[in-house]
Amino acid sequence: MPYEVKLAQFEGPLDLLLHLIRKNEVDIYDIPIAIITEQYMDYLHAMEAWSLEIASEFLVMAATLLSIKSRMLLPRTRVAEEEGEEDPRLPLVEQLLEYERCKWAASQLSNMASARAEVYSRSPMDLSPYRNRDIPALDGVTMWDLVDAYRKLYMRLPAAERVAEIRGHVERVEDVMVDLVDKIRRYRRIEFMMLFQSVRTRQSLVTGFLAVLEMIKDGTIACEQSEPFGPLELIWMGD
Amino acid sequence: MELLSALEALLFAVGSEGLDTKEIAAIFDIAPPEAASLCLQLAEKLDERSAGIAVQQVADTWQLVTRPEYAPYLKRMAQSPMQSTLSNAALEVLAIVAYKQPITRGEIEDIRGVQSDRALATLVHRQLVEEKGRADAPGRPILFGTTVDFLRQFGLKSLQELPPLPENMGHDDISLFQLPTERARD
Amino acid sequence: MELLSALEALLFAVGSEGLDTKEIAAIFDIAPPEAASLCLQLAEKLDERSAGIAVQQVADTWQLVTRPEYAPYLKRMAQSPMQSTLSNAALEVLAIVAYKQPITRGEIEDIRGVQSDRALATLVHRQLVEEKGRADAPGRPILFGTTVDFLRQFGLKSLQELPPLPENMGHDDISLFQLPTERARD
Repeated sequence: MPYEVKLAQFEGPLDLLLHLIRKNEVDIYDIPIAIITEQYMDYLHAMEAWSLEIASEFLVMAATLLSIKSRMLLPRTRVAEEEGEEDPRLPLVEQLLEYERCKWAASQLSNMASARAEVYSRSPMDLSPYRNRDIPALDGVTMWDLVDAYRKLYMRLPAAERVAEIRGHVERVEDVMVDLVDKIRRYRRIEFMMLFQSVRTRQSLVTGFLAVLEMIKDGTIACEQSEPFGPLELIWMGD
Repeated sequence: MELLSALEALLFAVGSEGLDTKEIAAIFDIAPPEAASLCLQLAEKLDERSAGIAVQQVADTWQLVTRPEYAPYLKRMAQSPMQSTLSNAALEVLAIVAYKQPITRGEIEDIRGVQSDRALATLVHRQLVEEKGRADAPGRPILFGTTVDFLRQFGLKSLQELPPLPENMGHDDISLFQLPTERARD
Repeated sequence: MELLSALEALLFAVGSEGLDTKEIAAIFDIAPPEAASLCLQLAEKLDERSAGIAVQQVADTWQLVTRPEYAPYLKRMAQSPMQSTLSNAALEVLAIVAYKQPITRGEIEDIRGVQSDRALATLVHRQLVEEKGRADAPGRPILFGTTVDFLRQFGLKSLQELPPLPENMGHDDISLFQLPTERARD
């Protein structure tokens, strides 16, 4: 297994991409998109094989990479070239550079924190012996300010510590596939867009799309398009 | 000499609790008589340079203290007009102490997620919070509780009069996901 | 100079609470710039005699701390000011907030490419990051910025002390596409 245990260590798709770019020693301004996409997909498959949950952001990036790859394959017309059409990789490169700066800054902060941890202070001395007996009464601070302070403290607690864990937005392709199998078998034949009518986020749409691709690949369903740019129809192939 | 400076750092950080000769010897991995002589050397060094602080020996314990001649400045500082309100940090710590007493500083910091020694010191200075013995835990940390002054300032007859904490602390927004039984728990 | 020693005594007494320039000026009855210069003198004096302690400035507050080189001895007995380390995710979010504040959660997530609500919640809880109003955008999302505690915990005098972000992250070697003038800039 070439991926070892590092799989889960990536902070996100950008982190994984930067890792691949570094590992392949390629130019970040001229990413060999086919190679990097292939390796990226390998990682996702490896994660699946290791039953690691793949956050939807990784899938969105997969879709982005595939789209860039397909656009790079399109023959560039002379007109487009003359008009200085943007390299489809450019937005991704800019995002990667920005994220790389963020990682650099994070490591700087980490160093500063460790330096700070080497420095100790001391608790303030009890100065009451130096003080006159009279301590001014609290002004305008009531019992309810105390309760309110407690409430605000509670609000500040990370949600994870407040309630049972809620994993938002983590959708696995397999789980979506199970849903889709149910639906498509019921309808036998259904338009792609109808299937995803209720989907609200781009991530879920991408996950759903990947699930459909997976099902076409294993022959559970077939896909038909009667005319160019016409609606895609998914057809149940099982019994 | 490096050990002298290290000793100064140690005595500074332990604060008013001080360190006894044996503890110092253990930290530096030297014999106790050597540790004691190190403390005396530091005392001398601080005297020589007429520092603001001095080494004080009480029984077998060593600690750093401010030099008596600077007491007038400390007095001035202690008496500089105290604000009649509490900072948010102090209020938060006071709320925790009031509802969870007796409680150690470490436990307060666990709840708040941040260092709380300064806020706690303010509350002790204001005599709203005081030491209530020591916890039966490693290091025997100090337990804090509220004072009689606290009750007076907040117009309470007793701690029983503290308003009960609201059942669900203002996170209605996420309560959809809570089961009724879970809600009842807090 | 007597004031220097008095200042040392004062800073020793307040410990982690620290004193700001104005407070010191008031206690000594001098002008704030003089107070600040006094603090710097004390810092120098402690450096010269390689004391175990040093003067540290955070925002406008002065305090005494131990010198980092004695950390190994202190680790044996004291609690470090940085209680627990932050996760990589939290550090990344903190870095973005520190450099790009004020910033919304959405903008943070755009840069990182992943959901960041948890990491952000941790930072808010640890009072390294706080709300700084709302953006003038649809939905009026919350703007986040760093706190004074952030400066304190990371030993910074001000945000200006953050190391400047590198323009291009070591990709010089492949700058075929960069014009010479562009290269000269960094």
